[in-house]
Amino acid sequence: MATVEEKAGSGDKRVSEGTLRDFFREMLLIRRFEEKVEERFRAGELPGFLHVAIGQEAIATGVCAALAREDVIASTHRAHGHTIAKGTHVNAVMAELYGKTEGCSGGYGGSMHLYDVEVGNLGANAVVAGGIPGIVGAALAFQLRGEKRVAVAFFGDGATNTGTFHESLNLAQLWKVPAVFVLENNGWAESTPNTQHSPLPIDELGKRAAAFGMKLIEADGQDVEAVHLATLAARDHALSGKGPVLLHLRTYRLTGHFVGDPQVYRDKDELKRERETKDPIELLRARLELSDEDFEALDAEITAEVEASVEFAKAGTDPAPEDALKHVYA
Amino acid sequence: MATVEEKAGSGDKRVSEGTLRDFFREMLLIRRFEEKVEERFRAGELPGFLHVAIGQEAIATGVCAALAREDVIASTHRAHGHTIAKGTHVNAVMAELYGKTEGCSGGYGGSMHLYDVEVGNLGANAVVAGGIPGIVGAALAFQLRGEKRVAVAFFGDGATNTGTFHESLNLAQLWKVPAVFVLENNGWAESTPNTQHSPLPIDELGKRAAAFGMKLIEADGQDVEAVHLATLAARDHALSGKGPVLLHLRTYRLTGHFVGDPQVYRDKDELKRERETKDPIELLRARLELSDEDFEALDAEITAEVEASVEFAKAGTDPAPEDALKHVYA
Amino acid sequence: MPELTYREAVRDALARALREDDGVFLMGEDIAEMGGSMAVTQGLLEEFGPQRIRNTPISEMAIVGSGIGAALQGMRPVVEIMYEDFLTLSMEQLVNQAAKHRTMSGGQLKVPLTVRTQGGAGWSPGAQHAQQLEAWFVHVPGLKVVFASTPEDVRGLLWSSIYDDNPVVFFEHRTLYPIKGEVPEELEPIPLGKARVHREGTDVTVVATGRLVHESLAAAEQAEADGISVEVVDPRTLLPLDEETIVESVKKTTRCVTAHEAVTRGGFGAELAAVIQHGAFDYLDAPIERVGSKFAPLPFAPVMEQHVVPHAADVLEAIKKTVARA
Amino acid sequence: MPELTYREAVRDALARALREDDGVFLMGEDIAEMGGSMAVTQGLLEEFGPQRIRNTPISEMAIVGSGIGAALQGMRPVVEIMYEDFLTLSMEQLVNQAAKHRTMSGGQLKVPLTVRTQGGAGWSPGAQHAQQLEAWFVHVPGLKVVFASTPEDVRGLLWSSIYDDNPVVFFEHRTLYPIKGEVPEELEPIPLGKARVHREGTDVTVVATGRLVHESLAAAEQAEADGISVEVVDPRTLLPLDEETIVESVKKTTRCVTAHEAVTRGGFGAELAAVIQHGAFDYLDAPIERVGSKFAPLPFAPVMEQHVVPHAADVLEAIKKTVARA
Ligand SMILES: Cc1ncc(C[n+]2csc(CCOP(=O)(O)OP(=O)(O)O)c2C)c(N)n1
Ligand SMILES: Cc1ncc(C[n+]2csc(CCOP(=O)(O)OP(=O)(O)O)c2C)c(N)n1
Ligand SMILES: [Mg+2]
Ligand SMILES: [Mg+2]
Repeated sequence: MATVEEKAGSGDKRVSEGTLRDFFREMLLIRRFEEKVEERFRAGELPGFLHVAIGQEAIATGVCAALAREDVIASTHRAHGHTIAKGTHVNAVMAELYGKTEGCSGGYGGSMHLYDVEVGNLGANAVVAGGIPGIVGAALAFQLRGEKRVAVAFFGDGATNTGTFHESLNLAQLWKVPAVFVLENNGWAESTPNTQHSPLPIDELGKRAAAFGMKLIEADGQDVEAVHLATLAARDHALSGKGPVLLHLRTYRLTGHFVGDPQVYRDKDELKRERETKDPIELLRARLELSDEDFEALDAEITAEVEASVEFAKAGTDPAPEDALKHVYA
Repeated sequence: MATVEEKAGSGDKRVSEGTLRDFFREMLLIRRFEEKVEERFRAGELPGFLHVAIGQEAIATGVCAALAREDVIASTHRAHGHTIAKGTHVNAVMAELYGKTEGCSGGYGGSMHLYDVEVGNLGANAVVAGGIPGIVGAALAFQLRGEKRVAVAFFGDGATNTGTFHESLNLAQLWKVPAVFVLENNGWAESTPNTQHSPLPIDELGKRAAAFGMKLIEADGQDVEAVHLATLAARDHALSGKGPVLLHLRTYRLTGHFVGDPQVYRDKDELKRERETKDPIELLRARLELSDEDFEALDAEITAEVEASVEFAKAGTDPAPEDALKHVYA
Repeated sequence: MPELTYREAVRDALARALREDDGVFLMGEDIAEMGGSMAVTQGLLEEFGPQRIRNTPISEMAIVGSGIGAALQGMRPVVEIMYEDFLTLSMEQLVNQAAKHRTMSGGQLKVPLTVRTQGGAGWSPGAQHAQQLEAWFVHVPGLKVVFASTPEDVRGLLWSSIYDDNPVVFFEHRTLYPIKGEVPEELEPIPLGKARVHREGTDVTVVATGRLVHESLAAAEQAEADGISVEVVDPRTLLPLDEETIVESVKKTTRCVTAHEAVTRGGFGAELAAVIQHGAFDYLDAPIERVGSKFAPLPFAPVMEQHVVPHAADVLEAIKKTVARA
Repeated sequence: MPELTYREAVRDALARALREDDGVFLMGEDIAEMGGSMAVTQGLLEEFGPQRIRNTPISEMAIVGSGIGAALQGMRPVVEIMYEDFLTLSMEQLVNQAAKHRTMSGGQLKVPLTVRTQGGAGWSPGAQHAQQLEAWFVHVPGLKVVFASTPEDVRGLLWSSIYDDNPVVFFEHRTLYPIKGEVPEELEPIPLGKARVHREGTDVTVVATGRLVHESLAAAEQAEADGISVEVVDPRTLLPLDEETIVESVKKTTRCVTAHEAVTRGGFGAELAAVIQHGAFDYLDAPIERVGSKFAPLPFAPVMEQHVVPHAADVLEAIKKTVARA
């Protein structure tokens, strides 16, 4: 877990500059990784169905850095960032997208089913909200065994309209299991704006916690420090036995829903404004006052890392066709 | 619809004494009907699975009296009261419980599937919360066609834990359809007390409306006048175009979950206290200051009506075995 | 005769029904501005407006359930479940409510609801976006089940489904959307419950659905080259099933292969085999061969995916196997 | 050998597993103080306490889903869905999550979850409390499916299901709870995937599951009186299926009837028929007859209910029909 300092003279905490620099590096790594994914998809190299989380990197990084390795996560269709932030090497993620046995799911999962149990990633889910109930059960297992671990579910604003979400949060709160429910509220469910999918004003989606009497913590999802501190608080709360937390983070999807989405449904000016003012990487770069020189050096390093992951993936092993039948049963 | 008077000098409304007497009659009819059902079940005459709503009569009567005939309802496994109050003759209900073609569902439904489309009863449901989404759709049809009708779903506290409930209320509020969601909160889901099924304190279950920004109206479910006025307000709100209403009514289940339930899980003293202090019929009788004479005359009349329904049912027609296959398709 | 893609044919049926009948409206995720995740409903929002082309929240239970409620009030809703994998979330409403209201009410109610959905492999979607689950619904009295394989069929059958007074689960196959075919100028409704003989033949009958109709036709061409004459029948409506056409065909050819993309075990091919062995017992010269997906959740990597799902080559192999039987 | 009811046998397997293994725990609606709606879990709360015998809210998705999550962490949860009709609400978690985690993760995960449920007609419950839906799950690679018909089997199979490292959907039949049968003193695990030959015979094989095992045994007795020798086989595990035992039996008897309470159309009997006609084609002297519920949602009135569901008389009639074939 990252270093957190008490702010002198107050109960508030802040993240050390060194840690913020680490965060910056990881966020940029995720960004460059996903840009590469877009590029390789357009080049026709990547099979399947891909969703990038460009604009939402502060959440992946801020949340996962607040978790212990033993803590577990369940991710969504927009999974690359969470997976990298939870500790899977970009090589293994890229190899998965190329369908190679070296991939983090052995080539069986693909972009929407990134798993890495070793580092606590219980898998991404292509069914909206599909992973949330499992997180309640994982947290219950921790509680029953007296383990000091939390289980964390990521999901979007669109997911909060599902029955699965509702049943899961209700059960989690009822049993006070050590879970954190991370709502990545980017205001869109595919092409459907929040005004067409949730009767609550977009910034009030946190009110859904009230239906269960659940602790709500909110933070600016574009500010990695805020995300990180909020997650630490949420984790503490969940571990204290007081019950789970709904962690509501407002964020922005700065690209299409899926790679290749022409976004006909979206106001182009607004998107442009958002790209200019809400990019979490730009915001952090400004705050860290990174020199262009420093930035470019870092960026070059990261770009090379991402390039290397593509090389790694391409050099990977294709599964044998009949391997398809290998893991049906344990 | 029943007569409602403005209370002189205030915006408050009250129900006229004459109407309250009508309510009393209907509540007593439902009570005697259900007592008879219990008796006939124990005598081995009634097949299937029966749930009575003894203690909850003020809701059936108070709500349904506030509805127009064109308004529609969906009921639950605890359906006799709703069905009678919405306008189905006790003969047709009793005949249904006996599995006769004269029954309100032609003998196809039984206690948990009482239908009477003529009077706006779209059916009782043996799946908890199963009827709620249909009510959203019915209300949507009214809205699309510009009809001044409301659609009403009954359900219990236990049902508020289902995903079906959550998705339905969300959609209803999003589209502001003219629906009223009547939460009959008796504090139990079968043998499971609310403390074991909902993290919210029992009296705060109305907070679930907050998850959707839905209008909440609350009333004492044992007070038929309060229920009735609350329903009128809810109906007005729903028809005004401002959106649906969650109508939260606290009530008491003064018997077992199902007919024959020994209630091993329930504190006997508490039940006794509830029976003594929360019986909506006793409460209304006291308020109306009915003389013993008047009460007994009425009771005798009602008892005869219920007896007659048993005679009617027993004299009814058994379906032919092969009628089973008659209504699979329209 | 105009040529339409399968996608356009679906859209054409929807648009015509929307035009003709105020009671028809559409609900589903992303069907409005975006025109649906498969671009099927593109343009409909512009023509029919947001009251009738309704984007929904991600709420598959409520989508189907509210469709049921509107249908009970005499509307003819057509709801879309984006991928049939998500039908898993609406099973309760489909199976316990839509299919049963009519019987449970003793015939008082009818549920003229159409649930459109699509699925199918062939594009590396992984295990949760490509299932073929039509067999489940064939087991549910009160539902009707349609699975169309050509532009002409999909248009005529969708029309009939919308105007059917019963709940219809209407399956489309993702990889068929771009295929083209001639359709009559005027939409001709195709009655539910009538199979289509795509190709006549004398040696073996292939009963195929969805994408496998096309694979089977390709296999039939190849078999022809080897001197095997193949009849290809598409039931199109899986429930009610046109047993007569299918059984008569097998009586004539004396051999049979069933073919669908769904997993073989417990699939619709099992029902077909059970019906055919019963109805054509004295005629059968070989066991009925079933072609379907191999027994595994669909893996992501294309080589594994292709290994799991059936192709023309698998149908051809099955054809040859039946014919090889003495 | 002690005698237990089917109900007691289920309870015994649960209690022993709970005693032996801290990782085993139970979740479900009303399973604690009330002991379950079928009284199966009575007494377990007292012995094992509320941490391990957990009442849940009415949340079938979350019940199954949280069971999956606990199983992924190495627990062995046994969850109860009160009526299998309500499995319709947990299909997404069962089919898309439990069945697929292992493949999707490339073998990293296992899901040792048992989902117990029950159903069945015979007590006028109406259309939403008596379905038999086991066939759906047979179509889902990654799940195992068990349907036990005797006290001995239900105990031994439940034990094996709990200790299986895969998700098992475990069906019980409501009307079987009171039946009695001898069971070994010590619980003997019964391996999943092994059929049981209940009765040997030479003229016809009845492959039956659940309640219909008993109806078939009764029919066999009656047939015996008419000089027909009937073999009765119960697959017990529907997935994976013991094809060998079943096919060998039919090869011997040359005739076959399948029997279950579920609706015939699209039921498990279809899969059996498909497998048997394939495996025993050259041996079959008559078409395979399928016995199952008639094609209708279950009506309430007892006379209609009894008309829909199959009984010994229906099995007997099918037996006679197969035997009458030249
Ligand atoms: C149950 C289900 N319904 C529909 C879909 C199709 N779908 C995939 S992502 C998505 C939108 C999700 O929105 P949100 O939860 O806000 O996540 P975001 O995409 O914004 O990250 C939809 C509708 C799905 N995958 N699962
Ligand atoms: C989906 C579903 N799960 C479980 C049941 C079994 N069941 C029938 S009634 C009931 C309790 C319902 O509680 P509540 O909604 O509060 O209604 P009440 O019985 O108190 O009127 C349960 C669990 C069911 N019928 N449907
Ligand atoms: Mg979103
Ligand atoms: Mg209740």
